[in-house]
Amino acid sequence: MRYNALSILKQGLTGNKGWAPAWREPDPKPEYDIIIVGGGGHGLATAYYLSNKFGMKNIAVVEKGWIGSGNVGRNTTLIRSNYLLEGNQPFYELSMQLWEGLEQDFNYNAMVSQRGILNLYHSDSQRDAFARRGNAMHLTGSGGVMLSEAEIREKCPYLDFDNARFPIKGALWQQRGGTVRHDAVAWGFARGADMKGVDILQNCEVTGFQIDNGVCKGVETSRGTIRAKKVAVCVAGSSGRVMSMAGMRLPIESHVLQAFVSEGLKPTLPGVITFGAGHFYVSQSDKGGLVFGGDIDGYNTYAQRGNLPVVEDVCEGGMALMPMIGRARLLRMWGGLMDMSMDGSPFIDRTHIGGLYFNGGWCYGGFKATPASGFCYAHLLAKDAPHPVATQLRLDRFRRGAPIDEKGAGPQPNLH
Amino acid sequence: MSQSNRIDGGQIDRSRTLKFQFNERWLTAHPGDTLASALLANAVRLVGRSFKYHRPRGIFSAGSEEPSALVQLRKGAALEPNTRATTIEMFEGLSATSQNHRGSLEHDILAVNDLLSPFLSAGFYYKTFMWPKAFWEKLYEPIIRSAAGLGKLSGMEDPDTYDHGYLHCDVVIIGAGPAGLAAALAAGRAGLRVILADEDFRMGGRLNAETYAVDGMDGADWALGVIAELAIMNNVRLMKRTTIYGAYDHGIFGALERMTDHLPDSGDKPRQVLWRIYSKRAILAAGATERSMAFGNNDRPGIMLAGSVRTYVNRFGVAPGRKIAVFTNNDDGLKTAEDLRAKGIDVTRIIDAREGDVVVNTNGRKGLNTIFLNRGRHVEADCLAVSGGWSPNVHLSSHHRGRPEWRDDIAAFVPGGELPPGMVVAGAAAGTMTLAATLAEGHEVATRVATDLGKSGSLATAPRASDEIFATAPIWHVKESKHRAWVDLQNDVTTKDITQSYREGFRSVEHLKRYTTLGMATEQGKTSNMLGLAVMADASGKTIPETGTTIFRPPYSPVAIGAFAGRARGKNFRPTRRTPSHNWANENGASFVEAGMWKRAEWYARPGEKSWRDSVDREVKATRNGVGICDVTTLGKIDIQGHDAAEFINKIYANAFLKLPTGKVRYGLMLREDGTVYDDGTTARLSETHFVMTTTTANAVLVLRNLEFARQCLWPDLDVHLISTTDAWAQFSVAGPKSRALMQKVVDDLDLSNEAFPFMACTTCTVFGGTPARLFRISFSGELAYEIAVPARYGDAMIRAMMAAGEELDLTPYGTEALGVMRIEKGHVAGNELNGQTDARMIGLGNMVSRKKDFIGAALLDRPEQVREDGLQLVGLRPIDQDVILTAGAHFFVEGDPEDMAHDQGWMTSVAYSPELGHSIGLGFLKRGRDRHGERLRAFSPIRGQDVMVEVCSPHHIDPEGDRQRG
Amino acid sequence: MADIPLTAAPALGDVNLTFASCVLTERTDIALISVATPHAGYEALAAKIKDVWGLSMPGASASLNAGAMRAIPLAADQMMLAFTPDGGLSETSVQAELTDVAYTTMQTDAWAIIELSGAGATAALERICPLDLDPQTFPNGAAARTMMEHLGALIIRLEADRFLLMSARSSAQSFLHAVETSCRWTAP
Amino acid sequence: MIIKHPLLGPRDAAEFVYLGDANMIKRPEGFGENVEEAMYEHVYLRENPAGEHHELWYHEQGDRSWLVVTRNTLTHEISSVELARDVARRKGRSK
Repeated sequence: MRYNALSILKQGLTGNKGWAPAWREPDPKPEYDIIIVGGGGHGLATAYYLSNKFGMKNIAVVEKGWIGSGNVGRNTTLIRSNYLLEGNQPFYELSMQLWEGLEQDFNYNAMVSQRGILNLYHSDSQRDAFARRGNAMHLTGSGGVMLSEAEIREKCPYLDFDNARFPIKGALWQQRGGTVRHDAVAWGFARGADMKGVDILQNCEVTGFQIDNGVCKGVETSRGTIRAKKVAVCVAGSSGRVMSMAGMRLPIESHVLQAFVSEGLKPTLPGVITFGAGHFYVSQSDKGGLVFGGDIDGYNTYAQRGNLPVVEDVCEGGMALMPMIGRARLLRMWGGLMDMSMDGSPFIDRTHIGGLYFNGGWCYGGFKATPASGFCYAHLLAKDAPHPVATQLRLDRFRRGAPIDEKGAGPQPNLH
Repeated sequence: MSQSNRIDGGQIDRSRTLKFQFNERWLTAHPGDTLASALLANAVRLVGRSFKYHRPRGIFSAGSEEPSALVQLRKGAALEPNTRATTIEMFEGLSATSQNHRGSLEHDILAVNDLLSPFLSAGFYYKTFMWPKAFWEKLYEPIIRSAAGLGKLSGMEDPDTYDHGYLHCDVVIIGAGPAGLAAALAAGRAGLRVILADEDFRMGGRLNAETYAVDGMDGADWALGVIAELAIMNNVRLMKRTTIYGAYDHGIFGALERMTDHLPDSGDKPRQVLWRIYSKRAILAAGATERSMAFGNNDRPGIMLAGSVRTYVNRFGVAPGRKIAVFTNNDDGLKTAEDLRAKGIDVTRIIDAREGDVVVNTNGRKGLNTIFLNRGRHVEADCLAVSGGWSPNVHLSSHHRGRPEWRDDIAAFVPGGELPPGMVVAGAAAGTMTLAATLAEGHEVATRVATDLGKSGSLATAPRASDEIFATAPIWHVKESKHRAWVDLQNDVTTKDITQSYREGFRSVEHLKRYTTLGMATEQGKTSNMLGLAVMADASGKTIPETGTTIFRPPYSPVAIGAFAGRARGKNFRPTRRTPSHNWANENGASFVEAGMWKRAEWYARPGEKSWRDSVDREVKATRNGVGICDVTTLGKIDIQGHDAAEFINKIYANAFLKLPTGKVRYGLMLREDGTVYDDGTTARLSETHFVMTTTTANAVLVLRNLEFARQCLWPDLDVHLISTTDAWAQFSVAGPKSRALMQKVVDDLDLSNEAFPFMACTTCTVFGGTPARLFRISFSGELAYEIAVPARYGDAMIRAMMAAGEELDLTPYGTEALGVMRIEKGHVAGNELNGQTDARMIGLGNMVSRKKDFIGAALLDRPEQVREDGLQLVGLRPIDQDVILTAGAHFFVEGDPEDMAHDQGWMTSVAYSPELGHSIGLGFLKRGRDRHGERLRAFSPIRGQDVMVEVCSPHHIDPEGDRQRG
Repeated sequence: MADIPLTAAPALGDVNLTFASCVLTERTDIALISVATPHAGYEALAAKIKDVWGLSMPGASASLNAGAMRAIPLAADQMMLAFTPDGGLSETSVQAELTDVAYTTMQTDAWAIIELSGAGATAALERICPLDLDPQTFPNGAAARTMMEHLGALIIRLEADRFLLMSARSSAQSFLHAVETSCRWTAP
Repeated sequence: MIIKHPLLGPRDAAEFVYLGDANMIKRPEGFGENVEEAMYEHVYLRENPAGEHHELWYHEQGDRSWLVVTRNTLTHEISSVELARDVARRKGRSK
C-alpha cells in the first residue's frame, strides 16, 4: 500500500480500518541466497538496498527480538557528515546524500530534518582541528562554515557566553546536519524491503553458524536451521557475542552509551549543538523533548543500562553550556550497546570464513551511517567488492598499520 | 470565590490561609494543600490541554502519576514547565499558569486538531508530508514543530542552585506508606542504619487518604506516631519530599530531595539535593497506582481516579465534585462511595462493571456533566470516580533485569525476574493489596533483612489492621462504546490507535509504544501502559502476559537536569588550577588561556599595545635578543625513584635512557603500544636512583597512570616508585642570550659557564641565598635557556625576586603565545602535531627510536602502512606572498590538482607570525614532505576563505643547527 | 647572586572561616614527606620509623600518630609523613633519617590542607565526600583518598568532629570553594 | 558501581579509571618482526565476552592500585577483585 495524503484522507473517513500491515510475518524458508543477521537499522537498510537497488532476490533478515529494537530505536537521532579522515568522510557524505532522498525513495516519512549541527570550540587548537576537518568536508562537497562567537550568540542566545569556565570561541556549523525520526528509519526500510519480497523473520535468534571447511553455509536459529549462500552479520553491540560463534575475535568491545530525553518543551533549539569542553550534545525532537547524550560509561558491558557518574557528567555539560535547562526535567534515560572499535571507525568487510560477512564497529556513530552502511554492505554482498567509499573499512587495517582514528585516541575502545 | 468545594476534615492547616495565582487569578488555599487540591477546592476544573488534540484537561489523580494537570510553576527565570499540579505543595504567593494552548486556556485555537483527529491517527505523519520534497523542511515540519512541546523554558539561566550528596545505610526503604512504615519500624528497632524516603511531603502514603484503622487508631494518626518514633532514632534518616528515582548497580540508589520547592524562594540554599544512596539492602514499598478504564470520552475534566477522589475528600478536605458517580470493576470503587457519603457528598450512581453496568460515553465540553450508560441510561454528574484496579509500582524492580510477572488474581504485574541484588518488595508494590497483609509484610520483610545483616531483629510485633475485601474483575475497555476512548490522556492515544497499530503490524509492546507514543508522556506510562497493553492483548486475542510486559527505565518520575548537574556549572563547571605566578601575572597585565584545567598567561599586554600580536611580537623579540621568563609549572612532573628506576624508564621511552648520567637531562619520546607518539618531555637524573620526568601539560595525569600500569602490571618486580610533583614545584623557563647572566644572579654559588653547566645539564642548588631549587639547562625556545624550580610555596616570591634581579637585563615575561611562536620557529612539535595520529617517522624522529631494546611501542613500528614511501612528514611552510597570514587547518594541493581527498597532500598543523623573519610561518604534515623542500603548493582553506601559495621548507625556521641553545 | 630570602605563601592565604556549625581553617604548619618502601625493604623501614619516631607502619586506611609525627597511607607501598616542623624536625632532617631505608619525596608544596571541625562537619562533608564517614566505618585516625567535586582529596579524621582535608595546591581555591559551599549550604 | 578494593574496602567506581581486558597484563615481550603478530593480537583483538570478564581498573582517586576485577558483563555482578600486581606475578611477570 502506497502512503500519501490521499490514503490518509480515505482511511480517515473510513475509521482507519483499511491499513495493511507494514510488513508480513512469514515463516522461514529452508534456504535463502542471502541471510542478514540483525534486524536493526543497518540490517534492514542492507536488505532494502539489496532488493531495491542491486536487484537481489531471496533474502531474509533474521532478528532475535523485534526489528528496530536495538540501537536504531535508542539513539539520539543525529545525522551529519563532518568527519575528518579519508577513510570516513566520503562514506558519511554518501550517507548524508542517501538521507536526503530517502523518504521519497522508500515512501515513508522518517522526518529527515536538516536543521544544522553546531560543533562548538573553546580553544585555538580546537579551532585549528575544526578548520582541518571543515576543509576536509569541503573536499567531499559536504559544506560547512566556521561561525564566530557573535554569530553563535545570535543563533543561540541562551548559551553561557559570559560566565563559562571554558568560554565559547566559535563553532563549526554544518547546515546539512540534523536529526531523523529513528524508529521510522527501521520501519521504512523494513516496509520497503518487505514489498520487494524480503522475509523479515522476527523472534528468530541465531544460535550458531554452519561452517563447513571454512565456508559458511547457513545459520542455526531458534526457528530452525536456515541455509544460505551468504550470511551477512550486522548486529552492532552484539558483534562480539555473535562472531564468537564463528570462532572469531574482533577488534571490538561492547560498551553502553546512555541517552536522555527531557519532558516535552516548546521549540527552542535550532538544530544539534555539541559542547566542546565537556561531554554533551543535544537536539530537540519534533515532539519537543530535548534529546541529549554524552560519553559512554566506559566499561565493557552487554547490559543496556548505565550508571550515575555519566548521567551527572552529561548533565553537568548541559548546565555548563545552556544553564536555562536546569528546570527542564529528565524524563527517561536508557542505554544502548555500542560496538566500540579499536580506532573508533567501523568495518564493512568479508571475513576469513567463506560466505560470512561482517558489518560492525560503529561505536556510537552508527545511526547517521545507516543508509550508507546498508548501501555499501549491499554492494559488497551483491558484487563481492567493497563500495568505493568503504574501501578502508576493512578488518585487516590494524594488521596493516592503517587505523582510521579520528580522535587520535589509540587502540583503546572506550576512548573513542 | 472562596474555596466553594472545601469540606470538613483533612490534614490541612485551616488556621492559615495562603494566596495563590492560577492564570493570573488570585485564589486561596491552606498549608497542606497541593496546587491540585487547592484548584479543586476553588472549583477550578479546566487546568490544561492535551498534547495532540488540545482536548480540555482537568485533574485526574492525586500524585506523581498525573498525566493531565500540568502547569508552568513560578515566573520569569524560575519558570518551571510541565509541573504536576498534584505534587506542588502550596506556598504563599504561588503562581501557576496553564500550558500548551494557543490563545486562552478556555479558547484554544489548536483545539481544531480534535476535529481533524480522523486524519491524525497513529503514525499518520510517517505516511505523508513527503511531497514536494522541499516542503517538509520549509512548511510541514515548521508547522508541526511550532505546535510541539508542552510547557516552555524561560530561556534564562536557572536562578536556583542544586547540590549533590552521598548517604550510606544498611537498608533503604522506598516509600513511607503502611508497608514502608512497618518495615522502617522493624528495621529501626533492630538497630539497622535505615533511610526511609517518600516522594510526598507527608509520610503515610494511602493511610493519609483512606479511613482505615491501624492498631486501633485512625490510620493517619498511627502513621504520625510511627514517624515520631522513627524521628528520634539516631540510626534512622527520614527523608520526605524525596523521590528514589533509580536503582543502579551494587546497591546504589539515586534520590532527589526537594529542599525548597515548597517555599516561596530558596534563599541561599540549594533548591534540590541529588543524593547517591549506598545501601546493603533495599525494601521497595512504593505502593500501587490506580488505573482507569477505556470508555467513550473518558478524558473530560471531572473524570478522576477513584482513589484520588478519596484522597481529595479524606486528606485534603475537598470535594472534587458535588454530584459524583462511581464507575468501578472492584471493591475499591465501592469504598469511594462509602467515603463520599460519609462526607455528605451526593453519590449519583455506582456503576459496577462486575454487574454488567458500564459507561459508554460522557458529555461536557470543558467539564463533565452527563454520563451515558449502556442500555441507554444516563446520569448527571460533575465528577466520575473511576476505579479499574491497581497496578503495583514495580518500577525500581525492573531498573536492572527484572521482568514483571502477571498475577491473574489481582489482574496486574508484580515484580518478577531478577530484581536488583539486595532488593525485596513489600506491600502493594508486591501485589499485596490489603492493608493488614501489607503491614505484616512490611514488618516481616524488614525483620528478615535485619537477620540477614546480623541483627537479631525487632521484638515488637507487626502493626495490625482489619483486612478489607479486595475483589476485582479485569475489565479494561468498554467495547460497547463507539466513541473515542483514551488510553494515554496526555499524548492522546486512544483505543483505536492501538487497534490500528495492531493492524499495521506494530504488535510488540516496544513497537506499540514507539508507533503510537503510548507511555511516552511525562507520566511515563504510569496510568496508560497497562491499559494499552490490555487493549493490544484484546486486539490480538492473546492474554496480557503473552502480549508483553511493562518495564520501566529510570527515573521513576522526571528529575530536573539542574539537579543532576549539581554545582558543576558556570565557572564551577570544572576546577581551576592556577600557577604559582598567577597573582603576579594578573598584576602585570596578563590575559589567561585555558590549558586543560590550568589557567596560563598567554601574553602580558603593556600600555600602548593595540593588539595581542603587538604583545607577543615584543615578548618573542625580547626573549630572542635578551632574556625572557615564562611559568612552565603546568608541565607534568613525576618523581621516579628506585634501584631499577633507570631500567624502568628505559622500558617506557622509545629512545635510550639506561646510561643517562647523573646530572644530565635527556629528551624522551613516549609511544603508545601501537607505535604512535603518546607524549614527550625531558627526564633528568638527579642521582643513581632518582629521576624527575616531565610530561606535557595535557598528559600529566595520563602518563602517571600509564607508568603505574607498567610498574604494577607489566614489570611488578622492578624496584621503582612514583609520585606526582607537578604541584610541588614552581618552575620557570628563563630563555635568551642574556639568560646566563640572569641565572648567575639568581642561583647561589654555582658556575654556570658552558663548560661547567652545559646544555642538558641539571643540578640541585639554592637560590637567592638559601631557598632550595633545581636547575635544568633545557630549551624549548631554541635559545640559551634554563628552567629553574623552587618549592611551590616560594613561587610567588620567586617570580617577584627574579623580575627584580632581571630588571637591569630588561627581563621580559612571556606567555604561551610567545612560547608557541618560538617553538614553531624552531620546528618543535606540540599538541597540534602530536594529536595521537602521529608516529616518530612523521616528525623526523624515526632514527631516535631504539631498535636495540624492548619498550612500549617497540613491536608495532614497521607495519606496511607505517613504512609507506609516500607517508606524511613534518615540514615548514612559508607564504610566497610574505604579507599573507597563514592559517592552520589548510590542506595542501599541488597547483592544478582537483580539490578532493584523492589529491590531498597534507595539512597545516600550526602557524605563527615570526617577528625575527618578518612573515608568517607554519608547520604541517605533507606526503613525502622531507623530499619536497622548495616546492610550491596551494594551502587551501575554504572553511576560512583562504587559498594561498606556500613554499615547503625545513621545519627549523630559525637556527637550524641549534647553536644558540648550546652557546 | 642576590640575597633576597624568599617568603613562603600559603596556598589559601591562611583562610579561616566560621559557619553556623563548623569552622574551616587552612593548616600551614604541616610538612609532608612521601615515603616509598623499597622492594623487600618493609621491615627495615618499619624498624627505622619505630626507632626514630616511635611510629608504626600505617594500615591501608588508617593513619597512625606518634608524638609529632603522623603516618598516612598513600598507596600499597607508599605513605606520607606529616609533621609540624620545629627545632629538631624539618623536611630535610626527616628525609635524611630515611635515606637508606626508603625513597622520599618532598610533598609539602603539593598539597593544600584544610581543617574542618565542628558539629556540622559531617553534614557538610555529606555533600561532597562519597565515603561512609560513620564512626564505625571511618573512626578517628581513618584516612582515605577520594574525589570531591572533581578534585582528588585526602581526608583524615582526627576526632569525631574534626577532619583534615587535603587537595592539590594548584586547584586549592576550587577545593576551598567546594568545602566552603558545603558548610554554607548545610548550615542549620 | 562499587568496587570492593582488596585493601580499602568498597569504593565508588567513579574513583577508578577503566582500561579493559586484563589480558593486557600478558604483554608479549621482545621487539622486532618476531613479536609483531603477537603484539597485533595483544593490542587489537578482544574476547569481549558476554558474561564473566577479567578487567583492569585503576584507582586513580585512591591508592593508585591497578586492580583486576572479575565482573559479569550481563549483570555487572563483581565476583572478585585482586591487586593487578599479584595477578601479574602469578602470570609470571617480573622485571
